[in-house]
Amino acid sequence: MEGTIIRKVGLMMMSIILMLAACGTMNEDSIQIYNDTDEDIEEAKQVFENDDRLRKAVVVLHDDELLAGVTVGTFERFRKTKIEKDLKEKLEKAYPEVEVLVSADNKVVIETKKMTKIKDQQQLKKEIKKIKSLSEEQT
Amino acid sequence: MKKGLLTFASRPSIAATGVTAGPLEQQSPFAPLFDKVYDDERSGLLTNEKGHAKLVEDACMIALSKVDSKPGDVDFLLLGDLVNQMTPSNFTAANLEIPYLGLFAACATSVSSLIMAALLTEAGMSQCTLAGASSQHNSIERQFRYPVEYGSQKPDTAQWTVTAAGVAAVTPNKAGNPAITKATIGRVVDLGMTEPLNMGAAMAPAAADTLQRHLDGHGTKITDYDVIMTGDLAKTGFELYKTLVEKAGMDTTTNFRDAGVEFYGNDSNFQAGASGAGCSSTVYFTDIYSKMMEGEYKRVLLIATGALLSPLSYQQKETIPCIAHAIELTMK
Amino acid sequence: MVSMFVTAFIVGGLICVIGQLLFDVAKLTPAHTLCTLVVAGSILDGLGLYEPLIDFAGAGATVPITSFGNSLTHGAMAEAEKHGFIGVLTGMFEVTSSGISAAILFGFIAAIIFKSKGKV
Amino acid sequence: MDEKKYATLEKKISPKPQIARNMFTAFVTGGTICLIGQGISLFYTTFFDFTERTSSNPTVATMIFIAMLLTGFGQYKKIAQFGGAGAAVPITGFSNAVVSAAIEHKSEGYVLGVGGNMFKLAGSVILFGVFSAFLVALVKTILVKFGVVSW
Repeated sequence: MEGTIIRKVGLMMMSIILMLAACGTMNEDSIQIYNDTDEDIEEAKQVFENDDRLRKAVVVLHDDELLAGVTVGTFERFRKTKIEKDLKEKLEKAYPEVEVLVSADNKVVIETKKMTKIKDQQQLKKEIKKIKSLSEEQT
Repeated sequence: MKKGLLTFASRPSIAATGVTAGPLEQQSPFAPLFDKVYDDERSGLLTNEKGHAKLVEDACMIALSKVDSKPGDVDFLLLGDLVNQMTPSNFTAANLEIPYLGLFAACATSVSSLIMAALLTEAGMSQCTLAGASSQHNSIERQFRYPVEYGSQKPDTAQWTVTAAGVAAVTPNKAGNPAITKATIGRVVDLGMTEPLNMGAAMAPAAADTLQRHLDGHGTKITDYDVIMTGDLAKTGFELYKTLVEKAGMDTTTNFRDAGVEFYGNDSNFQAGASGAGCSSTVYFTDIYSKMMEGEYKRVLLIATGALLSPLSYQQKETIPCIAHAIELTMK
Repeated sequence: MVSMFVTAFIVGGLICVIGQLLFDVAKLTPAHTLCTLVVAGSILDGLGLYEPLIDFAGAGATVPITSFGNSLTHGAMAEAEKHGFIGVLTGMFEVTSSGISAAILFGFIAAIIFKSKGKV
Repeated sequence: MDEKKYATLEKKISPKPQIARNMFTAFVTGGTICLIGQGISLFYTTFFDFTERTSSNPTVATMIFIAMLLTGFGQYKKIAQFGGAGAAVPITGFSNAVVSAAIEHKSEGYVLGVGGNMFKLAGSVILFGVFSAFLVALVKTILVKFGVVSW
């Protein structure tokens, strides 16, 4: 009787793992960019689009700060820190004078999504600073 | 080896027995025969050890009430248990104020105290002696293994210590009561077992050795006895014990029983079965005693087994030395 | 989001399977097994392998006891990076303070509230 | 019957631990506990200011609290009997070790009993954790000083 349970569960596990890996890659509506500066956002969209490790991206561009919250594919999460570094370099090359912060953390994605709806400038600045301090925190 | 053998010409009798047990023991097949059962491990007191002492004291009082005598009439009190320095037995002796001899043979104390009582009666020094042993699950678990609430996975060879006390009143020969005729003092046997969660395997050789010495020394055979019951070997130990006895050329299929195997019935919650001085003493003083009084058993051989380790000896990587004392009861 | 739950379940389960193998095959006592896993956790972090596992599995890697060893080492190394050798000592409980303090605090509160029973 | 012969006889007769079954139950129990942990950490990231990384601290504290309640009401030893390492390896097992020792030795008073025995089971985990962390961090710092490895 033992053997059958183990085989059944093994099968179930394998199917779940396959399902995880096969999630969709980037497409048009999975990138949200909120930009209230005169910077050209086309290049940022390019950076996120052709990086197939990402699944979703939310970007806020506000005077000299760019805040990007990305969600990576399941098995890419092993190299989350490396992905963050790559994107940061690319974006800094694209927008040299802008201060870039890229984070693959869930919290940042949630907060940036909320921020895209905030209208007044003051509130937006405060939020960006809060997110910056959050992501540096160790404990 | 003819040493350590005792024969009691005056055939001292077990006049009465008193057995008290804890809440979990109510699901034991022997539960109807228990004299008193508590619905709380500590029998309503503050600490486990206090509950343990009350358990023993009540058993003594019940045994005395059955021979309608009072603590003042008792010559000797022979008790033992597994708690450090046997404090529950000591506190019971303090309350009963009977001349007291503390005996330690781990779970074999039930038989070793009977043997000592028979010796005192045989020597004509005692009209009534109380002999018994007891154990309590919580106080033994926390001392020998882990705190009670700690979640460790017990293997299938683990045994559950019984919360019970069994005391017998031993008097000079009385017709109609089981008489103590022969006994064998066990030798400490240590075949290199180290796992405290498999004590049955450690105790089995001691039981086989004592059985062999009893049969050779007293010139009796397996078939002379209606039942040969070991103390608390439990499933694993009982199998090993029977294998050892069969290797010595004796048939173990008919009259071999074990208190540890039968105490909790076949409940897998208790892994291999029961253990503790309470287990052997209660089964001997209820099931065996009543069956002898009703005439079902004429002659029985009781071999209580005990593991003589301590938490310290285990941590110092010592092996587990074990002992088994045997006593023969006959109805005439 | 759902994938985090599945990976946590699988990685957490696998670490516990390793612990169970230490129980049954290596015949270690629970205390020995936990110590082995804690040491393994801190060695893995020394090699930089445990942080990616936490990124991948989330609670699946932070709940097992290996994360205790990992966060001790991580705190020590982070501080050592800034202050050199003395940082190894000062940074030790930097990251994992909540585990120990919660255990001590709740242990004592439990001792006040509860009384142990022997039922099966 | 000498020791070696008896040892082989004992090995033959004593029931072996069912390794396959135990591995499966440990996997399921450990997985479920980590699943609950993931749920709690998600709760902290959405409603409080914790990132994924920093939410592990409050999650661990909450899991320890839950394990305290389960131990106090005598349920944890049933989970552990079923799950084995699945209940001992997660942080709830560590909390169960501390809480059960504290409850058990309450009868000896708070200072000598609870205070003296609380870390009877879990103390070795902290000791070896700190010692191994110290060694690993020391070795790494030395290697970095020699430029063999970078941070």
